[in-house]
Amino acid sequence: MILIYAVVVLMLLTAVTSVVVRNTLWAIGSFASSMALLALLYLTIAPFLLFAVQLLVFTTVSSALLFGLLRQTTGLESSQEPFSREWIIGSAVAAALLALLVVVVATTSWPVRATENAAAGFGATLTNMYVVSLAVLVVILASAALGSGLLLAAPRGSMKSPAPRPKGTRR
Amino acid sequence: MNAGLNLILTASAALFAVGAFAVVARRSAVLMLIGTQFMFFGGSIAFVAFARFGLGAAHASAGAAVAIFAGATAVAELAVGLAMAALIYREHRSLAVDADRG
Amino acid sequence: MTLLQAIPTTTAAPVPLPTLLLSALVWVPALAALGLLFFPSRTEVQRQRIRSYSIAATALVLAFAVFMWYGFRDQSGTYAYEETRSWLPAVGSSYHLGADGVSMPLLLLSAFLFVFAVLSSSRVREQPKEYLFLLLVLETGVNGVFASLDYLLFFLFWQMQAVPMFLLIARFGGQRRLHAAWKFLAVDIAGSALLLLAILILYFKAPVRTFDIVALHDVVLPAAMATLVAWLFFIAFALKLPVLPFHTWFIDSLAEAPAPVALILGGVVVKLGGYGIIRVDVGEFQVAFHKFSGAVVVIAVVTVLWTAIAALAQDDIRRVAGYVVVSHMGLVLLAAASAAPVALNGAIVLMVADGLTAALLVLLAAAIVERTGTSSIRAMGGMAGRMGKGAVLWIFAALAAIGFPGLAGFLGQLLIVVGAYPSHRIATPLALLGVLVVAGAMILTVQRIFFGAIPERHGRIRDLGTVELANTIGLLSLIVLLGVLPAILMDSINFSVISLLSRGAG
Amino acid sequence: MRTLGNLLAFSPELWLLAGAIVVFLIARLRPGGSTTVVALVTLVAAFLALATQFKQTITILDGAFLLDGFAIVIDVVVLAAAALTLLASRADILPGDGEAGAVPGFFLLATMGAMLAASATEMVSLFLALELLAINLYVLSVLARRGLAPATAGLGYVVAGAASSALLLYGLALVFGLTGETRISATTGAMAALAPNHPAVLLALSLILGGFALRMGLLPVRWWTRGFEAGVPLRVIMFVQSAGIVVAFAVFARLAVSTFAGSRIPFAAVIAGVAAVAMTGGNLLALTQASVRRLLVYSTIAQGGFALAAFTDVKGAGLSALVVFLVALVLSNICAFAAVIAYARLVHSDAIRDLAGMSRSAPGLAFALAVALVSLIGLPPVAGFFGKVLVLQAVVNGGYAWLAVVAIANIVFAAFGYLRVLRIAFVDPPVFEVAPARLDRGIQAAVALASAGVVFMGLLVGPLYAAASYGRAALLH
Amino acid sequence: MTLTLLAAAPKGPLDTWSPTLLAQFELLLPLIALLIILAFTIDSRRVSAAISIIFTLASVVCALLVIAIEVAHPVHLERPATFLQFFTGQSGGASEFTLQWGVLADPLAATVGLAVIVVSLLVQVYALSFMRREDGVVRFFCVLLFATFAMLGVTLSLSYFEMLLFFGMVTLSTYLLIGHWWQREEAAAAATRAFIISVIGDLALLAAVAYIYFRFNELNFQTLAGQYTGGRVSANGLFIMAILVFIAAAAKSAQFPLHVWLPGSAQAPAPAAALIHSAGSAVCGVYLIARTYGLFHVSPRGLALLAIAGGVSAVLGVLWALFQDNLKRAIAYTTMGELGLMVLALGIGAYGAGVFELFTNAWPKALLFLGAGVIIRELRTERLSEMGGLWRRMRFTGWLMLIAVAAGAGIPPFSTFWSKDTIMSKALALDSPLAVAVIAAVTFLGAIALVRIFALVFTGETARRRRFEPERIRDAGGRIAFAMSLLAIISVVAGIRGFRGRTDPIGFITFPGVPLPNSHFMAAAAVAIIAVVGAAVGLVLYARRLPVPAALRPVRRAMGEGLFIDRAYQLGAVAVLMPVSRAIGWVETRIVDGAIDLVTDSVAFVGQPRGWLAQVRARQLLIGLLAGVVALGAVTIVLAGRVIGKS
Repeated sequence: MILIYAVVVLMLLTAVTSVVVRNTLWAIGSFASSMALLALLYLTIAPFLLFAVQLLVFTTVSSALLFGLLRQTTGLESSQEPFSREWIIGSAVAAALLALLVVVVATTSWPVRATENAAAGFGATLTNMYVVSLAVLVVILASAALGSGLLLAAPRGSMKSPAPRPKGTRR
Repeated sequence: MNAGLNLILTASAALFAVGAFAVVARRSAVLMLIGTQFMFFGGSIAFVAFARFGLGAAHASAGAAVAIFAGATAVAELAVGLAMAALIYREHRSLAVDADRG
Repeated sequence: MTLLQAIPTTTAAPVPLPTLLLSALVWVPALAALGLLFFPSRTEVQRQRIRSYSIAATALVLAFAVFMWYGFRDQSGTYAYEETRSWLPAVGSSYHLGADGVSMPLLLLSAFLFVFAVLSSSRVREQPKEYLFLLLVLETGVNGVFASLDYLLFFLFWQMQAVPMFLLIARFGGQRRLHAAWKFLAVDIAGSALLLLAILILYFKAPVRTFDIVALHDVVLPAAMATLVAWLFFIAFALKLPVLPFHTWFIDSLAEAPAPVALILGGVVVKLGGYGIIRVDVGEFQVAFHKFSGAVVVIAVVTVLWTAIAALAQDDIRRVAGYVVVSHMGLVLLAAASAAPVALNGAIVLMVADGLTAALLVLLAAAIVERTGTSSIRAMGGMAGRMGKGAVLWIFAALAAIGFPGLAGFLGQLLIVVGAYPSHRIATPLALLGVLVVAGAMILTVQRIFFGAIPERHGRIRDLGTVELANTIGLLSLIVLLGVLPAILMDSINFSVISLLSRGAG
Repeated sequence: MRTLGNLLAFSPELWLLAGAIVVFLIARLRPGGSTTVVALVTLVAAFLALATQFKQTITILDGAFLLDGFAIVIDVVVLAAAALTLLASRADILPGDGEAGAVPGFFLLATMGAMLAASATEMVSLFLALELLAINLYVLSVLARRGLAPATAGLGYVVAGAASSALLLYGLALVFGLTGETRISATTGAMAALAPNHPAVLLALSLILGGFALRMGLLPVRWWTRGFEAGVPLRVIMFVQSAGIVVAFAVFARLAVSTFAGSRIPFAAVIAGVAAVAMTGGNLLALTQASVRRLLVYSTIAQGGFALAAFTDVKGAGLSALVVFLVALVLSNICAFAAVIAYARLVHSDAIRDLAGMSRSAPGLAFALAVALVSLIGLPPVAGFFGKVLVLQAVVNGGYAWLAVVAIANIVFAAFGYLRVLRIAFVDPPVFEVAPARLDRGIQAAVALASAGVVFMGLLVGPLYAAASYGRAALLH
Repeated sequence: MTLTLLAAAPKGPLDTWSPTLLAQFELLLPLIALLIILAFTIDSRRVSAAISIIFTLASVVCALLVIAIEVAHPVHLERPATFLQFFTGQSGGASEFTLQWGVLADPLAATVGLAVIVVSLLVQVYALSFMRREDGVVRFFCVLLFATFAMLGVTLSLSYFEMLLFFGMVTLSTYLLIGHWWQREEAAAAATRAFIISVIGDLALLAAVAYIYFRFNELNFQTLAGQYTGGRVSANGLFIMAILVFIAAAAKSAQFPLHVWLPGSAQAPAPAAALIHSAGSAVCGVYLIARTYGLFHVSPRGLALLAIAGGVSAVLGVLWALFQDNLKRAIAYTTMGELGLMVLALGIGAYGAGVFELFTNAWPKALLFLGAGVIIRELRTERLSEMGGLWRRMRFTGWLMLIAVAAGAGIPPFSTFWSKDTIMSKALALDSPLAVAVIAAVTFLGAIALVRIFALVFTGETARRRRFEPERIRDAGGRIAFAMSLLAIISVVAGIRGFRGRTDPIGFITFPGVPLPNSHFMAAAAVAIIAVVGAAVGLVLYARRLPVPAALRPVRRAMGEGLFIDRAYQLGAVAVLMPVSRAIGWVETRIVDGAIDLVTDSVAFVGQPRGWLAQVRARQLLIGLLAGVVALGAVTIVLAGRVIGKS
């Protein structure tokens, strides 16, 4: 239990730092660390496979993507100083959301099944019920990759939005 | 009432809210996307928690499956979004969403 | 004067009449409009061809109408020329047309007036094709409203006449045409919305899912609901009528629209409101309508007096005509409120007569404005010396407008007074007062426009031309004919009115 | 395992996938190849494949997917929308767009996602199908047109879409937590057992509504920056505003029927409130627009509110009304967008004031636009009227007369906005000397088909209503 | 004399001819002439005048035949010849409301019709020469014919409805006659005023028709005559009907306070004025009362109303006539006096006498106006103060005017003497001193007024004015002289009463239930003396133009202005109605339109393109999304807790 507490708290802390810190590099770093902590959390409460996937795939891939973006772009000191208007509004909205969720989620007495779980194996489920979903997931990832690839493959300079001479001449 | 369940649910809510904050308050595309990631994972944590402690134990694997799928889609969206961000950066030398006042 | 004694004892089975006539009456203009699209309109000759083509189309409609009229005279109170075709079975709406003594005179009126409108449209120079197209579509819409016995169809045609009217005003009107057109549209949209709301409430509250007027008549709604629906219908139609304080759209539109369009607007379109009130409120919701007929009477009398007085000091000749029309429609409303057979006879006669009179006034006003270049009465005077024919015709128009004995309006007003007096002892004399003020206003216009010394700047205006004379004298002869031989109209109206009332009461 | 054999039920989706792959290959190997035709052929093939499954109900994988009548009806609508979009799309390709040969492929993938979502009956598959649709739309919104504006708009769209996906996910999680079921149809019993004011259920409903808001078109995405050439291409918006909306409502219909309508919470009241707000706000926004594109997109908010209002009578005739309304909405939107695309190609602007003189320079397009707008207002006899009438009927039967009044008021209110457009198009003197240019045949076909559909769906509303009630029956089984 | 002759013939065509048919001819001939002139658009004044005169002559013959038949036969109720129906019977409307036109030929109609048509004929003959230098002569004759037709229609009308119809036509004809010289502003204004006042009367008659029909379900005079007493209507109801009918009559024949159009009618050309005042719209009001006398007869209050109104109008009329400076206006006010006298007579129950007064008064009145026309034409002024001394220059006209004055003043043995005598005797029979006093006063003052006119015009010296030389004055001659002398002859003999019975006009025009006044000598003597004395006083007073003492100036002015009642009306119209109308116009343009424009403009304003709304940026979108979700969740949870938690 203590472990869970610690992990949760750490995860939240890293998450907060990642969203408030000004330097994007630090932000990404703390994001990755919070992902890792999330993996740890999964390890405590979920099948091992999830932990592995989370730790190995998601954390690394997303961090890699972010760093890849960083490599393309330079000078990432966020021009946005803290406690600007957006910050205030955003924190207000987030606080409201947090309050609502926490109040509901924490006060609700969630129904609990008496007997401990005798569920089918995780992999079995994945290959039985979620096989189509897996296929769809593959398609999703493929189209995402293809799409981003096509996007980035665009030649520079073609960004100027083309404005051909109007046929219609204004009276 | 289950302490562990509610604790983790609270955590997921907090993560969700943190992500929301990032999405709303930060101007940089990277941070916004990170925020969406957090929101996604908040959702998946909730799923997992329910699958572990709650009624969902009927198919505990469902939660994990959701977690995996959600994470994967999150990564996919992250990829697309980052590609766009890069695209914008080429032109605009900034990662701000709503950069141009159109 | 009770109803029962008035119900014809022998209701002879209607003679089987050739069907499709009514559809022809409704759709021939639209088809002609479609055909119009294939005419070129570059040279003046082609434009002339277009005009004569549309004249032929409207004349054809008029021929149909007159033919139907003669076939119609034998009919007792049932619907004649009835047509029922399945249209939208899903929502329970059918293509149901029919004419009775309430709608037939108005159909005849619109057929006549559209002929006059097209005849007098030669002044419209730019884009005569679009103009005549819209005019023909307008005729389809108007005739359709008069002929349809299905609420959905009714609403459809209601829209169909509103849109072309808006476009006609907005595209071919005077200087402030857009302002007028927008006001027209605003009021029309509001009215249509209420109309649609009423129809939908009726449709949803009725146990049978149908839009058919005849079928829905037998449906008994809860009293409150019936009252609500009757109110909605009444407001929707009253906006069109128009009543106080929503009549200004009409005044503006009449002043801004080109003469033929104004002719149709004042002659036919306004009558749609009166027709709707008589057909729907009096005919279908008589009991519910009777509950608030007091309020209706108040509205009617206020409208009559207000507009009559407003006409007195009005300086714009076309607006004077508009006020007179509104005041007459107030009388019609009074007649509708007192659901007495005689009064309703009078209301219908008055609507027809006022349609002809409004047309005459509008045409003459347009001629005068065109000659003097101003619509301000103050700037005129002594015209009788220059346009004697115009003066005589205007005097006749004024007399017809004030319901002068021997002219069309007189019998209508007389019957309304005779019929409405028993149920509204105070309102009717007040309405008479309004008639008096209207008389004063009209006769003042005669004095101000035609009598006295002529300003020298109007020294060389010319008298009415041949076309104008033909139109106005044609209208005038109709007015006189109706004034001295109303029997041709009354015989057919009376049965239908009585059966309408008896159905409404039952 | 036992239902794995039913995977053949996915033949339309597989056709679409194959077509997409072919399109991508062509785009890669032979740039400039007419991939649109391939995509259209694929759509036809998919439709035929779907036609073989009419009037069937196929359960797949323990109910992860369910191809029932409702799904089939929605699929047909989606396919039709995609086909019309692709037909119209060629005219929307500007010279500067570069070779967008791959774009139809993404259209096909998006269509596939839409069809999957229409038949998904389990949370995970539902979520994934929606994500497939969403991701492809993200890509499309930026890929279809080069430019900074589409990129920024697309990024905003991505972030918003991801956020709403997360909301949906969280809402689903709560439902899962309350019922322990991921099969939507299985949640009914557990939900019905909960208290009528159970906070978690209400929160879940709110979250799910929020997650669908964007996809239902209840939220205005900022698709555009300046001008007509710069923004996200109209064909993408057209697809989002037609197929995307239909699918979103279809999925929500499944959730509503099985999960919320069964529970004891005041579902209809919540829906009614949201619907009223959406109608009014949407019209308010729509009236303030200066370009037809924005007018249409914003007015779709109000239309979405109408569609949502149909849920107040979800157990009754509401769903069939919803289907009819959605069909009318799709056709009208496509008709309007196609007309705008075509005319914008002539005058290179889609500002409302630049529509002046449209009736003279392009009477056909003007007529189509008029038909579409009239249908969007909801005037007889075109399809929109009956959609609105049926929705109002549902609302009245559901006992929300005040909502019906609000709806009528909104109809009137919207009429002003639309009629302003029509006035400019038909009344005002032209501002352009439009050189009579030959329009692309595809978009002509699209406009013609869409306007004909709008008109005939109005005149022949009977069969449509029959199909709709078939779908409704399948959904309520 | 003619009456006696015709009565003497024992058997003849008169027995077989239908008076109704002849009456229809009498009615329609002027109309036919009018239609001929209009149809062939004859613009030669001579041809049109010839046509109209010929047809009128034929009509006169018909009128004579009708009256002869009526004399030869006892009063008979002949089936009304219906020659036009509004509701035919077979429409089912018959049971509702049947209206028909027809003619009703009875002694009353025959007598008045004779007066109308003869005066019209003579006026036309006069006008043929008089209007020679005017333009619009054809129009004038057309209007004359129309007026004749309308007036005959009134006299021969069969039912209230038909009466209403022809009342309207009379209104129109009066309007056109007065407004004949439309170039003159004052003529146009006078015409408008006459029209409006008459329309008041017509509308009152319309209301009367509505009410009477509502009560009796019947509009025919003869059928109704027996039903008034049937007790179907309360006394109040009858009184209301009487009031309405009286208003109609008063508006036509200038009873106080609806008299204001009468002096204005002096703006009409002399022949037109002659027709209006002697046999035109001025008398058709009295005729209406006589025709509907049964209504008043059964309601004493109605009779009282008649008596009072008539007396007041009579006294005021003659009083005002004394102070007019305008020749025609002076004559017009004397007409008002006479009309008041007639109404008074009808009010006190002297039925035949009232109608007889109407008959006898017609001729001198016409003659006065025709003579005034000649005088004005020669002197080229209408102001009495500028006249005088014409006796030497216009001897013939002078004689005629003298006859007219005498006949009008009631000096025996001229025409109105006999009628006044009968009225007086009725008053004496009633022995109501008030009535006697009023009649005496009216006779006296009327004599003074008429003689004043004669004296001011013919005695003394002709006033010298610039560009006017009295030497050029020519006496009347030719057709004018012919017409005037014919009128003079008639006005001498018109009052002659034959033997008792139907040849006695008073016995001829009877109303069932009204006893014939047997005129006794005292009345005759009184009237004669009063008239003669009045004439003498007038001659003494005005032959030597006595200067008006300063004290009386304001009185004179007030009287000359008709006690400013006319002014008051105009003030009421101009100062009240017009501002109200303008206010209404203001309200409409400012407030009503303002409201409607507010709606449309607000919609348009809402519809204005707005950047900040059009450009929803991603952040705002996200804020909206999340905040919306939060709000929705919170609201629903709270509300659900509230509502459902309670229940």
